[in-house]
Amino acid sequence: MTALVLKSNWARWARLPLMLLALLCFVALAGHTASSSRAQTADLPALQAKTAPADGVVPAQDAKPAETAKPDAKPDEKKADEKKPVPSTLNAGDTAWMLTATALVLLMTIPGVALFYGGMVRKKNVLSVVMHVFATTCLITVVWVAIGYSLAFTGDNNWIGGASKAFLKGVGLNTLFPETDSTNAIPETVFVVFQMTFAIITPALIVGAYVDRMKFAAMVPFMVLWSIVVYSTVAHWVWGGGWLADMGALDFAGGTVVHINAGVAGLVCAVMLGRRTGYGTENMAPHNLTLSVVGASLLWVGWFGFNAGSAVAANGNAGMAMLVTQLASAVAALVWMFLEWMARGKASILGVISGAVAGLVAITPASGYVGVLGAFVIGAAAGLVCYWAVTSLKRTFKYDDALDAFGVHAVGGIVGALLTGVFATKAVKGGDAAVGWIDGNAAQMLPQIYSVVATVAFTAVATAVILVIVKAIVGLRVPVEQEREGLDLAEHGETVH
Amino acid sequence: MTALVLKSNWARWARLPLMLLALLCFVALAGHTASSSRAQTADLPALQAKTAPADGVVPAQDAKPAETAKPDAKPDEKKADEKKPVPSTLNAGDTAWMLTATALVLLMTIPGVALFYGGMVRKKNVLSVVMHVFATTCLITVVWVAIGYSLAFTGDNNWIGGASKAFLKGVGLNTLFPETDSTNAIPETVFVVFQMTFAIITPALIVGAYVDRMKFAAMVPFMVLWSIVVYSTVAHWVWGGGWLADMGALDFAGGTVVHINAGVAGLVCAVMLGRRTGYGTENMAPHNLTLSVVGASLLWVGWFGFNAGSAVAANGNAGMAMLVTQLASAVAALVWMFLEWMARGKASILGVISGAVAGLVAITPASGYVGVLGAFVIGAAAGLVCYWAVTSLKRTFKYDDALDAFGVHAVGGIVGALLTGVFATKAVKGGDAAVGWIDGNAAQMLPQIYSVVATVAFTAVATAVILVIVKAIVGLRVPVEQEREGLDLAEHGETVH
Amino acid sequence: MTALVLKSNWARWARLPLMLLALLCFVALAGHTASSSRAQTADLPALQAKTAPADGVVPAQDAKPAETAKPDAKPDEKKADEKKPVPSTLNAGDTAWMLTATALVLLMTIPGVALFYGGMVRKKNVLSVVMHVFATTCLITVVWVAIGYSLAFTGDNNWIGGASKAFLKGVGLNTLFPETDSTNAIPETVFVVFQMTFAIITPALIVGAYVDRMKFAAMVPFMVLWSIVVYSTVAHWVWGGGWLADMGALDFAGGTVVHINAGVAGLVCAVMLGRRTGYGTENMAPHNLTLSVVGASLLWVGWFGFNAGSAVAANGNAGMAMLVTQLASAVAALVWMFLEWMARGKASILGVISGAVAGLVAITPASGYVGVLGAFVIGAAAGLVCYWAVTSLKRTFKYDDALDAFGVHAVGGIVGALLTGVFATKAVKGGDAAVGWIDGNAAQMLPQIYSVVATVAFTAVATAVILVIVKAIVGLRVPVEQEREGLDLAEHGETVH
Amino acid sequence: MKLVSAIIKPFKLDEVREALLGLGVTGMTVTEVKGFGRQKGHTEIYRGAEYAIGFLPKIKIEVAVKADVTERAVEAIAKAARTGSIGDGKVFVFDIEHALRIRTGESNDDAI
Amino acid sequence: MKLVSAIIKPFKLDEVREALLGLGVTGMTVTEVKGFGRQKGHTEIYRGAEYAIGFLPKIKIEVAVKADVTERAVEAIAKAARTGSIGDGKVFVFDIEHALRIRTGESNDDAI
Amino acid sequence: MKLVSAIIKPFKLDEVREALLGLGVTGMTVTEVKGFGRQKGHTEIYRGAEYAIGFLPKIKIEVAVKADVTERAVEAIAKAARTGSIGDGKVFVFDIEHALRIRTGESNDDAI
Ligand SMILES: Nc1ncnc2c1ncn2[C@@H]1O[C@H](COP(=O)(O)OP(=O)(O)O)[C@@H](O)[C@H]1O
Ligand SMILES: Nc1ncnc2c1ncn2[C@@H]1O[C@H](COP(=O)(O)OP(=O)(O)O)[C@@H](O)[C@H]1O
Ligand SMILES: Nc1ncnc2c1ncn2[C@@H]1O[C@H](COP(=O)(O)OP(=O)(O)O)[C@@H](O)[C@H]1O
Repeated sequence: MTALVLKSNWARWARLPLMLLALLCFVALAGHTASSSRAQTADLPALQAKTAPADGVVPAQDAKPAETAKPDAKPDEKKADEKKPVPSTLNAGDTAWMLTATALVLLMTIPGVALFYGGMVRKKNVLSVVMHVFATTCLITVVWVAIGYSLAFTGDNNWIGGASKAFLKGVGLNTLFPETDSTNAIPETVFVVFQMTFAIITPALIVGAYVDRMKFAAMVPFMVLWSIVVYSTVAHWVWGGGWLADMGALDFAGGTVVHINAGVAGLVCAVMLGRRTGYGTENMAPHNLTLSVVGASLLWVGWFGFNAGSAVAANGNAGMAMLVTQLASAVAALVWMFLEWMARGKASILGVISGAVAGLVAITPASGYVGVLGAFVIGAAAGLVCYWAVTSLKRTFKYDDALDAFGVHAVGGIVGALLTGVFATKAVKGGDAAVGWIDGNAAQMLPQIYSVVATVAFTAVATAVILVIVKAIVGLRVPVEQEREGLDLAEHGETVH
Repeated sequence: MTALVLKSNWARWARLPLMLLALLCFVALAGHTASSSRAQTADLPALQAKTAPADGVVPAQDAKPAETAKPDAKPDEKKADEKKPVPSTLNAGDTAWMLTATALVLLMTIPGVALFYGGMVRKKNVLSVVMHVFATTCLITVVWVAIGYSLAFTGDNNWIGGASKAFLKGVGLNTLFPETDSTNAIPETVFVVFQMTFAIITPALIVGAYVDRMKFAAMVPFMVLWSIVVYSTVAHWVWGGGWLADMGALDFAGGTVVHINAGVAGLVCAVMLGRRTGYGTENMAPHNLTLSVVGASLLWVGWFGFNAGSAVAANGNAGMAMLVTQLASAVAALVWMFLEWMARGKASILGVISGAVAGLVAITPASGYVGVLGAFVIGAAAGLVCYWAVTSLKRTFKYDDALDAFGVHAVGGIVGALLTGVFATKAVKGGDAAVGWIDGNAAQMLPQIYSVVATVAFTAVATAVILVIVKAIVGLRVPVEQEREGLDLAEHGETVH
Repeated sequence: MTALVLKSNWARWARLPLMLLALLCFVALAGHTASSSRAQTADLPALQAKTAPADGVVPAQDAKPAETAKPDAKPDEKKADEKKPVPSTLNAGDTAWMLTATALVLLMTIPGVALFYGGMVRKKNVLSVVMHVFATTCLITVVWVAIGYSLAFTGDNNWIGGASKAFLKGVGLNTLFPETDSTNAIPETVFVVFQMTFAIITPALIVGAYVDRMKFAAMVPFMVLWSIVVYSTVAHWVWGGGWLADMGALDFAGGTVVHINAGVAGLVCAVMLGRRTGYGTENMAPHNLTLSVVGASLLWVGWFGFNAGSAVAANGNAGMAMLVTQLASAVAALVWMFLEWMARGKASILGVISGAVAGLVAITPASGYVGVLGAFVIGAAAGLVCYWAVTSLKRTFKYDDALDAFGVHAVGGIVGALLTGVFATKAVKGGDAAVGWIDGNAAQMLPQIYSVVATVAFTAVATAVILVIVKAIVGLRVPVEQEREGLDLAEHGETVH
Repeated sequence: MKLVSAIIKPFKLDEVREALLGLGVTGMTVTEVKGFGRQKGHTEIYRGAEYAIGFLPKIKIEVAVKADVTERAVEAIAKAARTGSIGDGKVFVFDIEHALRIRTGESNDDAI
Repeated sequence: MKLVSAIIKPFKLDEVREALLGLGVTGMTVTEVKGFGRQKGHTEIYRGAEYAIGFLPKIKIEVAVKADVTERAVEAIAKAARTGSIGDGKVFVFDIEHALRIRTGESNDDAI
Repeated sequence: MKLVSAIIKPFKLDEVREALLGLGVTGMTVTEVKGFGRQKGHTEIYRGAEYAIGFLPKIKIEVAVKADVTERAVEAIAKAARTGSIGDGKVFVFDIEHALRIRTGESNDDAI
């Protein structure tokens, strides 16, 4: 009876996304027919020639990949000869590393985040958690190809990206990133998928805040909208040549774009959905921390792809990023471990892995800019501050950020973003200009602070608006009996036997 | 008592393979002594000189690696100067990617397939499943070195390969693949192991069809024979310069060789072994879908190595293959998810991961040839058709393909092989010639259909014959009491506590 | 009550390491301020110029990376022009592979070893096992950066390394390994982290011997001391230009440094801690071999990074190392499987994975030097001898090496070290000089035997001394009631529900 | 002495325990069981296969009490475990012939 | 009322349940137990170690019935659970002094 | 016949089984249960949250014996299960009205 009601109820909402998918496919078909007919006439040199009009335009620090030609761009003919951009050449070594890095970052989400979170909930909800993470992976893949990549990485507007590469129009077999002036270029397809894995993990991290109570039918539209509206926008600001990039904010691998973004969105979800039924009275202990350890381990290993991959080359930058990543993670884990040991008399595995992830989060924005010293301090600070956030802060404000998406990712991300301003150094970043405070450039703190504040504010508001919309259409929270029965059975008709 | 009888009984059959192994080692010893004495006299330039007599022979599209010199080849002296093959040079970037791709594909089988399948059986049989997969990995490794690689990739016969590289005779430190005319060559050892991982996963996929009832003592000879007789043969047809390659059949990463092959063999096993005891009446629900999600995730991530690795280079082809792989998988997963949601009122995690794997299977033959549009359609078709196969088709014909090796791999493989003919395009494959129907070359459908029909027919017959032989010698199925007790205890004396 | 006592008790000891960590950070700060001020003045060419005084020094076979300038080195001016070392150039392909290999080796420990061991203990101790492995990873990361790398890879003393690179002083963005004369160099940071993953897995392997009874509070100082005193020393002997390297001992990827070292230390722990309570009477069956299979699989896949990564390049050596690794592992697994099948009537999954790991261990020292034949024999011997060690040997001497760290790693390592002397061949190692017995150089057996004996003796004594010290300070073993309750709850306040 | 054995909904365990402690009961034994009754189970769907699960997770609480407390114990349990919806469970009372505390050797009423 | 408690082989659960439903019984409670008896266990082997496992997985079904149904219930269970091979299990009958349906407060025969 | 039902510490199971076999008992049934009593539980800590776990793992052994063996069985169990420290558990004895061996149909004393 109940099942039947649900069925028809949900089926109605299921139809919506299916139609959307069909629509997407149709648009893809249309778009592609157009673009591929163009592609057929254009062979490689022609394709590269398209970029010629960009002559004289000083490439942004964060070079936008292979823009399609801007018909209105007026080449400054005087400078043409001196600065004519040379088409890039593909570097197999760099490409090899970026293919690998992409696989590693995907590994972080499936099964990494799925297991990290899945092990921490009660047994009756574990499948629901991995389902949310896995389905998010699928949804964002399609969204990213359809529009996300274009919104993040194209367009001249400082605040919002363009649609010129929707459905990856113009991204072909021989398109390179960066398009010009590099002998270390990689196929743009690789760049697209590498960036896609970042777009995937970010909403997947939000799941940790709202587990055990959000409807699957709410999660589907929420994730799609959030990725398009929030993720692509912030990514554009920081990496796509937007205003934060212009301002000189440093975020090597996604401290703001990924972690602050996801963590704050998680907090908004936790608050708007309300606490889990039984929170504070019932036993909600993690059902299987072995799974969480596997998840944390895969996060750690995969983070090499995340941070060292953000060098977009197999070079000294990548090596340095890997080193500081490893170090900060270990230091943060140890700091958390010893703090807990002193405070509670026992060091727990959940503590150690939480610390490791906090360290990884905090070193993310800094990983291309700081050395051994910076890694030590950032790791230690992340361990300390995140420990405080998930124990004291959460208790004080009584929000139910179930698996500490906010406490670890937003808080750790903020620690990292600010300390990047302190410890970034030209010795690691390369170049001659002073970088962070430690180099004497205290002014770097400003863009760091701006980027934190802007991300927090924008994400908080936009996430809340999206939740309000989704709530109005499908509702956000499962009924209390379903929460009690467990979401595995109630929402997915499956259970761990 | 029973245990004792079994013991002596099985020990008898265990002796056989051990002797075989000893024999293999002996032959290896003999063969290698011969070949290594040769190798010792031949240093690098000499080794490459061996290929000189191949002058003037137009290399097959699927260049056979480093053939040992054919003493009877008559160099066409007139063309010699124009077409003299240049020894290849090793490319470190490509090699780096192929080493990685090999690791990724191995990861697909252990622990990927082992977990994917292991999570779907009842708890009493999980160890048995992972045992079959793990032992298959070990067995095929030895078989591939001993003879499989040679049978697949050497010899001039269109139908069956040669034994010239048995025990990897002639494959040395400096042997490259391809041997000549490439500046993107990789060590042949890397090619051998990369291909080995394909040879390993194919029989491992069969396990899904016959779980819960095949004797371990039957599986050992079955897998060995099947790999030699069926796998190497079909691989030779498609990739080793055999008749399907000649005909121009497109199979980038193994849609026919791996998936149709394994899926059909699985169906034959399922039918010849009969249904599981209690099928249709007892509850055979998956005992732990968390394991299956981990398995599916590792399959997905590893598939980057499978498909992008099949470019045998870190270049634009690899990048494009990775992109379409990711996309098709996501689309298929979503299609399956929404179909199930509409049909049954709930979206299940088993459904989503089944869809993802179906998409991965279907994009496999197409991955080097199709673009974003092709990936969308192939993914959607795979989700749709495989969903129908594992729900309606299986129910109609009442075979017990327990974990849907046929329904996902054979059916998905066929969908992919056919749609490759439709969506393959020169824009992605490179070159000037029209490729698939979408390029206007409707004729490509023929070799695609031939390759499907030939593989299905050959595999079905050969698998049946092998099963009959194995049945005559050791029997195929465990006694019904052992099925009831669970194969973990009955067959392996172990259990999950 | 008990909990409270423990709490204050442990907190006391927890304070110690925290202070140590603080101290480390302080020293790091100090050291780095010094070194980075230097680094700031020195740009790339200057950095490389530092090595100029090394002119004329014949590089050791195991070239030490980027030594800081030795002020007292007198350049032999006559030879200067002929042998002037050329600064190395970075190879992106090799770097790509080494970044990947590093990720793969880290994967072996977390989650590889953690799961391999975790699945084999009783359920009440699984979190304790993964905690020991994970915490070891964090501790050794810090130790390696602080002093371990420097002790292993710098200094002219044959027996003990130097402190010149403590806190990675002088290891910067552009430092390469090797520093000179190579066109296949990688960033030294990558080499540091690659070697770090070896330093991590070695103590993690020891955990298998002492599980279920060692205090966490004992493990922390034990691992730190052991890594500094034992691991770095033996690594220096073999890879850092120490006396075993001088003597010509062959150990490609760490048969002595990693496996014999860890296995013998494990045995000493097992003996000094005593047997588990209930050993021989209570059921101590592995609680979940599925976890162990996942662990073994990740070990296997990760071992590609371990062995093929030890080529420190993406070339034919790496390819050959991958091939023999795969083969030896499979052969050893099959030998163990068939032996057990004959002896006990059933082939077990624990047996197969134990055999696979034994094969991987034994091929480790040989992997850059032997071919297919050597891999066959080494695999078979490892399967046979380790099977005997963990069944008969252990039973005879009644030590409780709980998860066979000694029986698999030390015994397999010794088999491998000795057979490396037999099967190493110039056909695989490259060069013109005869290498192993099979090349006619029976004399190679001597350094192989020396290296085994020296490692066993040194490790045994040093480990015992460290244990005595740790015992005196914090005690080694948990009380028997805690053993009974399970270490997860007693030591970490967590449990698998 | 009597053994009061109650089958209840799992999430009511803590409330029932508190109710019993309120009566001065100092011990009880709990077992995870599966119950079949008027309350309908659920359906699990796996690809093509559907399994109707008749059995639902329940908790069995067994508490030995002195004869004169029996009635109050039964009432306390019933009150604490009641949700009013189907599947709330049953309470059964059995006679205990003999009881022993292993640690001390005390018997019968002293043992519980 | 009586409590019929049967130890049976796990794979016979569905048949026994059907048999009981056939008698008009509307509820029962099931527990996973381990049984030791004449039926031999199995041996697990892990590397060097062998463990003889005496205990085998069994299912305990407990069903409260009105006194007059007891005999038929026992027979129905026994018939459905019998395979004829060793380890088929036992049926025990206990007296229930008092029964209560928590949801409604009904007592004794009305409660079951 | 009587049913002797004992709640014991898990690691005492093997000893208790041996003791019962020594009396000529040929079968028994074992259940994993959780016990609440004077013995204190433990505290689990997960990041900010602490859970006091009152219930401890225990083993319930049920053995049906002929009436005249009851006392010896109770004593044997108590002796084997005793550690002297808190939480050793209880033994309860119930009356069995009827017993049946499913395989053979034997009744009462012949059935156990
Ligand atoms: N005759 C019975 N004998 C034993 N247990 C029973 C019996 N009837 C019900 N139960 C137990 O009581 C639980 C609740 O019964 P149910 O009929 O679903 O609802 P209600 O208790 O509201 O009548 C069942 O799940 C089962 O465990
Ligand atoms: N005396 C007993 N008391 C309690 N349970 C018993 C007793 N004897 C047997 N059992 C239970 O009955 C099951 C079957 O008994 P067993 O002796 O193996 O075979 P059979 O029932 O055919 O005589 C045992 O596994 C155990 O659970
Ligand atoms: N009144 C009771 N009814 C049922 N079981 C009880 C009762 N009292 C104790 N038990 C069981 O006996 C176990 C041991 O009791 P406890 O009070 O901890 O120690 P002791 O047996 O030494 O007095 C408990 O864990 C519980 O399982």
